[in-house]
Amino acid sequence: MHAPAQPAHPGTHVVPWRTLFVVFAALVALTVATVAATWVDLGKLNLVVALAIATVKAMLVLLYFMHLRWDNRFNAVVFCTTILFAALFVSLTLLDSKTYQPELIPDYAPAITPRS
Amino acid sequence: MNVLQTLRATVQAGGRDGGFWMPPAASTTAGEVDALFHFILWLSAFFFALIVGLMVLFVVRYHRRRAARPQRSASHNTALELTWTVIPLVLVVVIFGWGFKVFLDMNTVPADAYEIQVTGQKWKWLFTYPTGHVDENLHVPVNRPVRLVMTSEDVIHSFFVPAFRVKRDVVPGRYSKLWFEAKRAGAFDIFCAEYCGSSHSDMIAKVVVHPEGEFEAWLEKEGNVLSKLPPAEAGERLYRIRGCAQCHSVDGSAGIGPTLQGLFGETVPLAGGGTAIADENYVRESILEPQASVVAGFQPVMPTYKGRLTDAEITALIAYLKTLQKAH
Amino acid sequence: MQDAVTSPVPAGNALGAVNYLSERRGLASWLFTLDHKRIGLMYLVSILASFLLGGILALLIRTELLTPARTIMDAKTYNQMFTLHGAVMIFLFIIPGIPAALGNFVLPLMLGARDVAFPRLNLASYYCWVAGALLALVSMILGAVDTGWTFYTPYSTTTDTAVISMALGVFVLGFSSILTGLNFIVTIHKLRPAGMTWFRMPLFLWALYGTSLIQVLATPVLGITVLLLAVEKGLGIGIFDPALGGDPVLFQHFFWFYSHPAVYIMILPAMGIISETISTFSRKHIFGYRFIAWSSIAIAVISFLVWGHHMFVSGQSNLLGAIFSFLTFLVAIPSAIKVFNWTATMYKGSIWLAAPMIYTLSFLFLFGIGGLTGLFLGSLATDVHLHDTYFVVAHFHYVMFGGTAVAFLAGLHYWWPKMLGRMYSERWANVAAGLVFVGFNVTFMAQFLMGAKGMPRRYYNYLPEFTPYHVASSIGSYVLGFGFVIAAAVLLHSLLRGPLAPANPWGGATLEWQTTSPPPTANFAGEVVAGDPYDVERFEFDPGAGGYVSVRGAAAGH
Amino acid sequence: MSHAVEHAHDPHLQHHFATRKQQAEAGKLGMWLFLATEILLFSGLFCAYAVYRANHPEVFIYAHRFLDSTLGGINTLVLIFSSFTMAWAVRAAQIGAQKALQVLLALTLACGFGFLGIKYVEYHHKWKEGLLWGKRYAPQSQAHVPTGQEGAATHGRETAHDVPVVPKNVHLFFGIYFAMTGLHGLHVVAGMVVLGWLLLRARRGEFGSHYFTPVDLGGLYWHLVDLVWIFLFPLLYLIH
Ligand code: HEA
Ligand code: HEA
Ligand code: HEC
Ligand code: CUA
Ligand SMILES: [Cu+2]
Repeated sequence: MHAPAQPAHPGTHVVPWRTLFVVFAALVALTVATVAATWVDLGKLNLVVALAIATVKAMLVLLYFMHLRWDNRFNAVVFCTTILFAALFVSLTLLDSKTYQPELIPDYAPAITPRS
Repeated sequence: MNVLQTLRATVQAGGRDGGFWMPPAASTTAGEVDALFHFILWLSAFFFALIVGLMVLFVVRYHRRRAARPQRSASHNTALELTWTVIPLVLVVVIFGWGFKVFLDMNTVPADAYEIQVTGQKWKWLFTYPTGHVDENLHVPVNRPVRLVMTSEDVIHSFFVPAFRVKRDVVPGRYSKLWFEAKRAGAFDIFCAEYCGSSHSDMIAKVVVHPEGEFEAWLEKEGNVLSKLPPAEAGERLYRIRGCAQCHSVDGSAGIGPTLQGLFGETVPLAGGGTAIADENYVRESILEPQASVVAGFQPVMPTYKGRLTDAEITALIAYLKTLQKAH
Repeated sequence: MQDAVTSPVPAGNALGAVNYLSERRGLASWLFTLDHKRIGLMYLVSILASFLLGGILALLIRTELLTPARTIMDAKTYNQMFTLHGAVMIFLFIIPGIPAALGNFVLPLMLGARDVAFPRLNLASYYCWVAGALLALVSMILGAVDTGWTFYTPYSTTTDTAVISMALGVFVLGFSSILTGLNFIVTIHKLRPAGMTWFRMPLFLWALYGTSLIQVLATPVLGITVLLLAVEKGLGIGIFDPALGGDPVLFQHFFWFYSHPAVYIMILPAMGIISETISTFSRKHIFGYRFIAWSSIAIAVISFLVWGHHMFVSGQSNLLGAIFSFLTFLVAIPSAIKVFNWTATMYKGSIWLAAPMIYTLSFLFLFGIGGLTGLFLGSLATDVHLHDTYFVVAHFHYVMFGGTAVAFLAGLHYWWPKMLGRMYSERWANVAAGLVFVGFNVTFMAQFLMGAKGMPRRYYNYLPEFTPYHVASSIGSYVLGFGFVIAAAVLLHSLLRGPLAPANPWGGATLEWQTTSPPPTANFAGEVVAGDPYDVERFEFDPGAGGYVSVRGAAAGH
Repeated sequence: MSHAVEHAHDPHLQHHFATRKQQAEAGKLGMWLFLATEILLFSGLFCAYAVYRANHPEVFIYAHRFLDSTLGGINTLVLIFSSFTMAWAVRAAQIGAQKALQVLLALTLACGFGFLGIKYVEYHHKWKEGLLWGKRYAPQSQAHVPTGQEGAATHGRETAHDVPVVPKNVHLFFGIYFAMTGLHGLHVVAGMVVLGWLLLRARRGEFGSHYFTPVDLGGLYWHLVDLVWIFLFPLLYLIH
């Protein structure tokens, strides 16, 4: 997997064209797969499958198109930290909003319009 | 304004309920909250005294004048540092557990609690009793768990009774619940603790704790406004407690809605041309179907009271409107 | 130091020679500068102006609260006042305060570097601040925003004030904060000099690093929060609007996901300053370097997971309440570690009560109280009672003012000679520090008391029984304001009449003291060698040089 | 990125960096940190999405049929293709293939236009049907019953038997849809500005094996825009 010409400064990787193309083909295939996955009814699993495929696609883009595979490791750390914090944000908030659903008033509409 | 007087009063209160720091303790949970509060207080006082004490000691002992140059000493000591990591850690876990336990008690409503509906709106509280009676202050029996089911008509408010150590946000679109058991008769303050606009600080009321056996009698008496009071007076009460006052003045000034002063019997200009005579039917219609004929110069924002006011109540309101003559 | 006026120019003073202030002249040379020192100085001036504005508003608030009913303004004005006061103090003063003003100046110097990694972004950050500040101030003053600095929905989406432009102002300010943080992280990673390993870095840099992590990871959420707020108000998108099936409490999650970590954006750099000053003025190596360094990172990380402690009474589930309460206590531990280590640093030192040290000691005292009262709030049962009372107001003034602002003053007095090449009157600086300390405690101790007694915050009218506390608090605030006027006068006076400053007036061991005061544009004349940043004992006062000079080579480690 | 005069020997090395490698790595780290902020910016919207989807799945199941998953799918492919050409462009810059670099950047930019064009068609349709957010939600009567061509067909599902009763608060879905795709669209526009600027510089022949950091960083940004869409597509168009 050696690149034909190395750039002037080390530390950057030239990704072979073939690799890029294979990744592209895989992304297209996975896109088709996501759409196809909705044709079968898997119940709750549908969401899981869709997200799993999206995650694989994202990994491909990150690792190859965005060079994370060859990059300084710290950049990957930055990315993973980000995802971790975003996940914590979403999950804790979700946890809370789930618990107060029973307290919601159906058809709530303020009798006194707040827009005054 | 007399600072000394208040100070004395506060110190005297020490030892009695609430102590120097807290307000009177008038509910079953208050004692528990206060105990935890004082535990954290003394713990904090200890650590604070420790830190500040050492600080002062070092400043005095090692002031440049006395210690021209520093003495050799270690620049780290893992055992020592772990000690002052672990000890506070253990202590805060204790505080956490205690606080959580009391909090769970505060959130677990006893099954036999007496239920009162609470409505928060800019800027007043309304309390609706199981009998249908509506009041601006909260009346509760002593020594009996009371459960409040609270909703808001507009923005977020927060129901706060310092003497009971309870507080809960009242969120539009939800039922917020809160319970307490008053253990002493008397009147205590209710505050709105969530900022809700220009009169946030006036959104205050009283909770009146009735002595054993007197609450039912009170409710019985107050519940029958319509039958006990002359219609016009009952109407005046309804005007205040059912939210009309929020938009309509009775002193001639226009608010969100037109003033009700001198309205009855007048000719009212309607939006889109035309007029109407403000007679019984017009007023009734204005209350039940406000959008049917909108007064010129006003937005059609009045909510309908269909199903929320009984016929008798509307009659009482009309009787009240009739008393509102223009000032001459 | 005072009689230095008559003595010859101290060694290392560059006011007469070429330095970053004098090398280029003219307005344009400032407005388009890429020099981190000049940008830092521009930030400093802007931030102090914001502080002055916020402080004046605070005094107006306190004056209104002298009596239970109307004193000098009506309710709507009062509500705008505390909104403006809170927003100015938070977004314009304290968040950018230490990192963007002092940090900008000091960070590359401490690294022995020529500049930050992205000088242009640095300038962009400053102009974002200016644009955001103007937008926010205009909407608050002309648009009468009255939501409190927390912008809770649905109040904020239904009030007829300029919330949209205010939200956009905050968005732009957030951008400014992100750019600073991003720049600092890259600078610390990539521009450390040879020999400065992570654990040879001054603790101020560790603190700035932790701060920057939060700025980069939390601020974007504030961005999306205010954007959603703006579209909610402008277009009625319904996500936070209960009348449309939306969830107003969701807004609070969004807001605090940023705003809690933000309080550590405020305190971490302050703690960094204290780590520097306490070592220098005790002439002792900092005690427990590694614990302090790691605790900065621990604070930065855990601070993301405690936001729900602002929502204990919002109807949050018991489970989440427990999680957030527990993590709140956990995040207090690294702060405790730092406090103990600072105290230990003074042990067996040779303590010099110069103005920065007076402020440092005030910090320990005030932050101790502020932090410990955080424990009352972090505990679920007591927070139910204390939430949204003046107890909270007092807590956050003790940590933000007694902590951050006082540390900011410590840093300002510490680096002032380096930045501007002049010493100030130490006696008057100490008087000011004393007045601030006393005035502050009177102002906010009274608030703890009335808060515990149940006095809610954001109250224009209050019950008469709270009058004595309010009066005491207002009187304290006047003393406090007076103290600040003196502090400002002392510093301004030094610019005109102050004795020239030597390169190292305090005996600090970090690299910034190795260059001239003020430094040249390129920061250092020759190569710099990084040693142990806390090997302060190797500096001795040299009367001939007028300042401290190194009497032996840098120690290898600690 | 600058042309610091002090370094006559290397016009691309800024004065405060010691080496080109240091400078390039600093730029890259800076870019990744910036991408981190972008992800967290979007995380707010993903959070809102998760909260409403979890609590009101019926709204999402009902309303997503109004989105055209064929157009959404095509747009996904367009963006993936543009990511591919972008990655290839970086390679071209690295090996100094000037012509290829220009063509690839132009292709990427063209994909950006294509994406926005399709998005416009979709938005326009929603606008006409009144399928808007919150207060503006005013569906035209025929929009109430999704027809075969309206996405349901691509599911291979019968619409007849499970056309549901209209759930409450359908507008919440559209609010989230417009917020997410709108913010994403703004990012596409920003990315296109960057691409246009890169293209201009590429035509002047500024990039080559010695200097390609701007292409590299611009590429990272463009890939991020793609990444976000990779999640938006199944979450908004392919709900089951
Ligand atoms: C600089 C800013 C700053 C800092 C550093 C802190 C630090 C802390 N804060 Fe504070 N806080 C605010 C700014 C800050 N806070 C603001 C602005 C608000 C209100 C916002 C609003 O509503 O407008 C707020 C509100 C707030 C609340 C919500 C109150 C409510 O609205 O109901 C809570 C609750 O948990 C809390 C807790 C804490 C805790 C536990 C710490 C801890 O990190 C403190 C740690 C420090 C110590 C513990 C002291 C030092 C240690 C010792 C002396 C050794 C002994 C220690 C032990 C035995 C543990 N804070
Ligand atoms: C950094 C943050 C910060 C600082 C420093 C302050 C400083 C002060 N604050 Fe502030 N305050 C907040 C942040 C801050 N506040 C926030 C976030 C809120 C909540 C708002 C809300 O509810 O939405 C609040 C709310 C708040 C309230 C509650 C209002 C209410 O709930 O109704 C009160 C009431 O007393 C108050 C008082 C004061 C006072 C008297 C000062 C004084 O200490 C100020 C003294 C300072 C000066 C007088 C300035 C003098 C300056 C100079 C002379 C120039 C300086 C130059 C040099 C030193 C070189 N503040
Ligand atoms: C949210 C504000 C609001 C509340 C609450 C409200 N109104 Fe109104 N009301 C209006 C407005 C605005 C108008 C004028 C527009 C219209 O006619 O619909 C109006 C019109 C009226 C009129 C006709 C007045 C005229 O000049 O012709 C009457 C009578 C009336 N309201 C009575 C009441 C009563 C009784 C209540 C309480 C039970 C009440 N309103 C509560 C806003 C309100
Ligand atoms: Cu209601 Cu504040
Ligand atoms: Cu917090």
